[in-house]
Amino acid sequence: MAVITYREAVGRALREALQDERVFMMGEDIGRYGGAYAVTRGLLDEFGPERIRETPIAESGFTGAGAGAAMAGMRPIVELMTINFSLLAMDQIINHAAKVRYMSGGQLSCPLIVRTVTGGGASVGATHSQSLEGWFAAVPGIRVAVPSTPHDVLGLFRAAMLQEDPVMFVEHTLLYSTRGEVEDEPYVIPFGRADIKRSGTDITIAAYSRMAVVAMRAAEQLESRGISAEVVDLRTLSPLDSETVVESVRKTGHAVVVEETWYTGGFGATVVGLIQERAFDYLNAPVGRVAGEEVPTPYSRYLEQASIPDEARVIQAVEAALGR
Amino acid sequence: MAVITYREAVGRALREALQDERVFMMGEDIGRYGGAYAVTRGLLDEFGPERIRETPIAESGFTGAGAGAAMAGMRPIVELMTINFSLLAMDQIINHAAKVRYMSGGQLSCPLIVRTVTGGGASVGATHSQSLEGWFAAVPGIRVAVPSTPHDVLGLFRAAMLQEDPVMFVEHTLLYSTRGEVEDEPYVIPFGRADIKRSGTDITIAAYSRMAVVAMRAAEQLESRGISAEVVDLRTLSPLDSETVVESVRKTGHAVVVEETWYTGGFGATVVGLIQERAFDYLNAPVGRVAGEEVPTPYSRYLEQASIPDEARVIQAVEAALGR
Amino acid sequence: MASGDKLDGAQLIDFYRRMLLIRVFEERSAEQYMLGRIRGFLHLYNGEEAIAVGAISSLQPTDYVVTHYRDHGHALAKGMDPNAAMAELFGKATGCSKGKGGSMHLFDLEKRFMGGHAIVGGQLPLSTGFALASKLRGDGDIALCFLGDGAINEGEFHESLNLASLWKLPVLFFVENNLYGMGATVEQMLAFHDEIYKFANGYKIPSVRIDGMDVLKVREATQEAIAHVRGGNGPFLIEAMAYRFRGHSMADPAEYRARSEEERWRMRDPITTFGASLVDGGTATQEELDEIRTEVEEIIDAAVQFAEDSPFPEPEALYDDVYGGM
Amino acid sequence: MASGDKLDGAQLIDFYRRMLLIRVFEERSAEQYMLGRIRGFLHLYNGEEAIAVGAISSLQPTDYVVTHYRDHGHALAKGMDPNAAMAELFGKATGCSKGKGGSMHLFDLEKRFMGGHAIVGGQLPLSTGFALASKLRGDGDIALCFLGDGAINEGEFHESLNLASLWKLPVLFFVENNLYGMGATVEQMLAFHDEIYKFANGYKIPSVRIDGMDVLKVREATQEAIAHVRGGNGPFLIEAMAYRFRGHSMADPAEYRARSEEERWRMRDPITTFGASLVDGGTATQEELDEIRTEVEEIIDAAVQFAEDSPFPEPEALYDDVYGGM
Ligand SMILES: Cc1ncc(C[n+]2csc(CCOP(=O)(O)OP(=O)(O)O)c2C)c(N)n1
Ligand SMILES: Cc1ncc(C[n+]2csc(CCOP(=O)(O)OP(=O)(O)O)c2C)c(N)n1
Ligand SMILES: [Mg+2]
Ligand SMILES: [Mg+2]
Repeated sequence: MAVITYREAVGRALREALQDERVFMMGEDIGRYGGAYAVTRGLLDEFGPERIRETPIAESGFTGAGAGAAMAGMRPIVELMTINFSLLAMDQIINHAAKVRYMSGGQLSCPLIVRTVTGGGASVGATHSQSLEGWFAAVPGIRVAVPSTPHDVLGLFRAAMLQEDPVMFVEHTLLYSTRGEVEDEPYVIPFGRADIKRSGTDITIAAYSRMAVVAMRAAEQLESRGISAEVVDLRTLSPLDSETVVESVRKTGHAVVVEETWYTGGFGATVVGLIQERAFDYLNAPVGRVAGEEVPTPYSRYLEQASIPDEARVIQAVEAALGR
Repeated sequence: MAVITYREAVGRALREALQDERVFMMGEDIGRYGGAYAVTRGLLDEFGPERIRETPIAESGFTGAGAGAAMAGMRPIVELMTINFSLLAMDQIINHAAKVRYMSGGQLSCPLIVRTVTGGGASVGATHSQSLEGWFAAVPGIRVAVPSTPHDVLGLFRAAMLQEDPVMFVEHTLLYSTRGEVEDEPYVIPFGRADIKRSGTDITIAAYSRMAVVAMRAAEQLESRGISAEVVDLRTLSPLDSETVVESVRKTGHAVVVEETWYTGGFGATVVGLIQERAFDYLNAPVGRVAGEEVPTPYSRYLEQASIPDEARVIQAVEAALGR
Repeated sequence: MASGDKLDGAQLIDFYRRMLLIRVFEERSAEQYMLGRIRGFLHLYNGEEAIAVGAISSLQPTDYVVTHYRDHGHALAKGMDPNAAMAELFGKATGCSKGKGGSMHLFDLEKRFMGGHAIVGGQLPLSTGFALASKLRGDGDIALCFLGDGAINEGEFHESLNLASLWKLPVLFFVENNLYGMGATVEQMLAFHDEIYKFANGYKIPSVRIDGMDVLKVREATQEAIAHVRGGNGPFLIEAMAYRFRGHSMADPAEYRARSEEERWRMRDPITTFGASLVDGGTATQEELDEIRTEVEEIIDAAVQFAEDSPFPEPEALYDDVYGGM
Repeated sequence: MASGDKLDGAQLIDFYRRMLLIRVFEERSAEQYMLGRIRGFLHLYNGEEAIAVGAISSLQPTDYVVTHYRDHGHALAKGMDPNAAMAELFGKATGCSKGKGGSMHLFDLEKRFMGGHAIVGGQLPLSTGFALASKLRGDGDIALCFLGDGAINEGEFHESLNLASLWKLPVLFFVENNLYGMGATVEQMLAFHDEIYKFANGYKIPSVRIDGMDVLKVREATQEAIAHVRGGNGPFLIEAMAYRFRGHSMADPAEYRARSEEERWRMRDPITTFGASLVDGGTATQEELDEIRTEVEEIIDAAVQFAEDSPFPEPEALYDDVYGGM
């Protein structure tokens, strides 16, 4: 067991992946710069410029090149510097990478990994603070992983490398410096298995990525108020492990779903829908939803803080759901 | 009162809009070709090439040009031939048009109308059959209209022209030839007012765009089975009139939400979430969801039909919700 | 013979046969479309057959071909079985894509025909990826990427040509300039419509403009381009001037263009002119050509029959091939 | 005097003052960033001040300016109040964008400074829209669009230059070629890195490359370009060679470039060299320049004080300005 940072976990996962000759990386400033979040530091020296490929600032072009290389049998890992810039690569991901297997009747496949960074809280304004992973999770043909701990980063990335389809591997900007234990022996966390990060009996809190961390902190505080919260970390949005969530709610009878993106259209609503559909008779109160405020993320620090869910809002929603 | 087609309603709305000198149109093949769906036929002759501007096939470029012109005081109407191609213009719409008011502290505004076409059912395959309007409705700063009848097209387009923010005006490929009555005197349908297209007492069916038409047909058939369904047509996804939906459910005690896009991540989940949150004590059964099958839309006709919700599936969901 | 390689009579006749196969395939497709057996968008390649045949006949079997939605010609030229192609248009389970792709999304992995992509310009980034894969593996295959004049409008054209040149990728960009997008002319779409091929030079990509109605000229230019590309010198761009004899798709009566313009181009029909030259040059007799038409018609009629007789996909097929490994 | 227009001593001194205002604004910003009062990304324009001042001083007040996230220089040169700019960096309610935009998203509609856009290349389509609005109204205003060498990589560069040329839009594209994106060099990003300006000619857009470290050369070239653009001849592109003296953002120690390279460029500092030329030419004395520095420092110190003293936005402001007319 070693304690490493989330950033180091990504780096380790990439180094492991690069042992496979078919794997190479492409992205903006992943070379000498070391990546905008210092994740790829050192890789250029270790693996050379043929495999750690510095790209032009052309998201559609190089993501599509990754998709093509994947269709031709390689295992490219493309880095989109932040998920905000995926808006420029949407067509290649959604209309090409995701659909080619189906549209070719199963002939082609596109095992492309797109690593990217989601979330707000870094004071970088509305164009740089969005959480768009839910949109990709909606598209059949794509897988989406959203790890919240170094342990999950490593296990999920290994699973991502085993997929035969495009994977959006979505890291969180504020988690890179968080630390956690990882096992030494190589473990894999299969996609589609939510993780009960904390068990409890009074209410289920379902969350993912940084909001799973926020939910854990909220659960600790709730404990001191005498509320036993079970925290379910979804870990992958596609496939979505609704089973684990629904099972938990059947046990607790209450639920709150937490996410960072906007309420309207948020992925959490799908989870709410599944819970009320499959645990209706177990629910003692409406499923609560905690999501980002419905505004473009403001730069100014206190405004920004107010726009992103925090422990206090999770606690409030939990207490509301429990009628306290 | 005249009976006109949905296509004619769009044409009439455009002609009205073009009376304002600040209005001009841009898009692919909107000129001599008359638009891919023959909606803009005749406009070039009537208004000339300065105002009916044939563009290169460059969705990001000309949508952004529209956004810029709107910021500079014009009232551009941009046509994206189908909503599938909006994937190439996402950045300009979401990171520029939608955010400029907020990010400029209210100094700039972007009254840009993007007209586009959604939906499947025309045997044009997975890349051309998506229903992505819900994604835009999730973004603060954008308005989204999704008319289901010629009457609503006209009234909502007039309202769109009164907005001071970007509007996605989303037409449906299979509705263009449908007919309906429109009043002669100029009426406006304000954004954010859902329409009870049919009142009923046993169950609420919430839908929009072509699925509102499907819901109406299902409701007719349900009537003959002794089920009185109330059909609420959302008409705009942003703003979303959850009040009317929730009121209806409080009355009927049952609800089904119908949409054409994929279940996971679908906009309908947000509606389900709102219903269960605000009408929890009135609900006698889980809110049902009817959505597209979770596959890229297949070309082959019977497969495609099976992938898109139809009356039978709505009826089935209604009966399930009512425990029949 | 203008061509850089030595072509014998049999090969020339084979080009004729290939072009005719495409033509007849599409004539029959149009009929079946009118009968409602083919649905959705059907974009015919009529008039441009010399390009697919001249270019693709110059490739190795393991070279990649990728193209747009007007893809029947490229698919057949790369060796796709006409039965599988026609069945795909019919949406049948025996189609190359099991009926799921349709006319705009043909694929044949075994032949390295990588689609059939219906988003204008979308195939360009993919083509650089095929070339990159080949280059990284060092297996010597190149990618041939067809695109319309309209695809040049898209930002992905720029991003892909820059990347290909920067990384010296083995990709041959082949512009089929048929003067129109849908209803818009190249003049309406491109500031540099009169010298598209030269535009490539801005990226330090060499290029040439050729007559796309002459299969031998196409072949000659392609072979020179391939020598450059396969030689490790990076990409090349060919602009072939051509014309689609029919509307953009079956739904389009092409009212935006003059009938006289159409007539002028039809006079240069790549199949009839090439056939006439074969007869004039003594390579084939008219009877031999007629016989080829009969053979080709039999093949295509059989393909129509095959498609007609094939079953639609089973309902459960709806959920197949969304994800792999399941 | 190299400039096409007649400049008197007062004007020359004013250029010096304007460049210095930007420099000092940013020096103070960097300090405040280290103190944690400015957050997020802060991209300094150090070394490139001659471009903003030389180019923007050539405009009419109603001309539009739009740029990227490295926008302090352009905003101040277009006349933004330093108090409003600094308060924005502090995230205060008195900021030009009420604290909502931050350093990367400065706006001043009254001055027709149209932002501050943080998505690389995103400002390019917008700039064609400003120009189109002006052209449709016939009001004679032009749009000046700044972009980095990195923005040329994006497809929107292609789409926007084509549209601007095709429609003869009154837009001046101004490339600030500072040799790097973030850590990537132009050589790593552009196949045509050595002749970016010539690439514009492919779109039939005339262009010129200039020294971006010399405010008078920038002004001269801009005036010629503006004459072309305002004259109804369509767009023009200027490539100015420059260098950012600091890292890409405050977070970047710029380890990817040689200190000797930095030193070489710092020798050509556009402010000190211009100041020296003013003294050498007898236009100003060193004392006068020192006095200007003192004045400028007072203005910026006051701006910092203003920002510091200003309130943060009220919590309710979170929901303001999402939609209009409400
Ligand atoms: C991104 C995108 N925009 C628009 C369309 C609609 N569309 C289909 S074909 C076409 C014209 C393409 O013209 P060109 O590239 O010249 O090819 P051609 O049809 O002439 O062979 C258009 C606009 C599309 N399929 N994809
Ligand atoms: C679409 C997009 N991709 C990537 C980034 C991250 N990024 C910010 S600045 C930058 C480099 C831009 O370089 P250049 O255009 O030369 O401008 P400079 O910073 O040198 O002034 C990158 C890659 C971004 N903001 N937007
Ligand atoms: Mg064409
Ligand atoms: Mg630069």
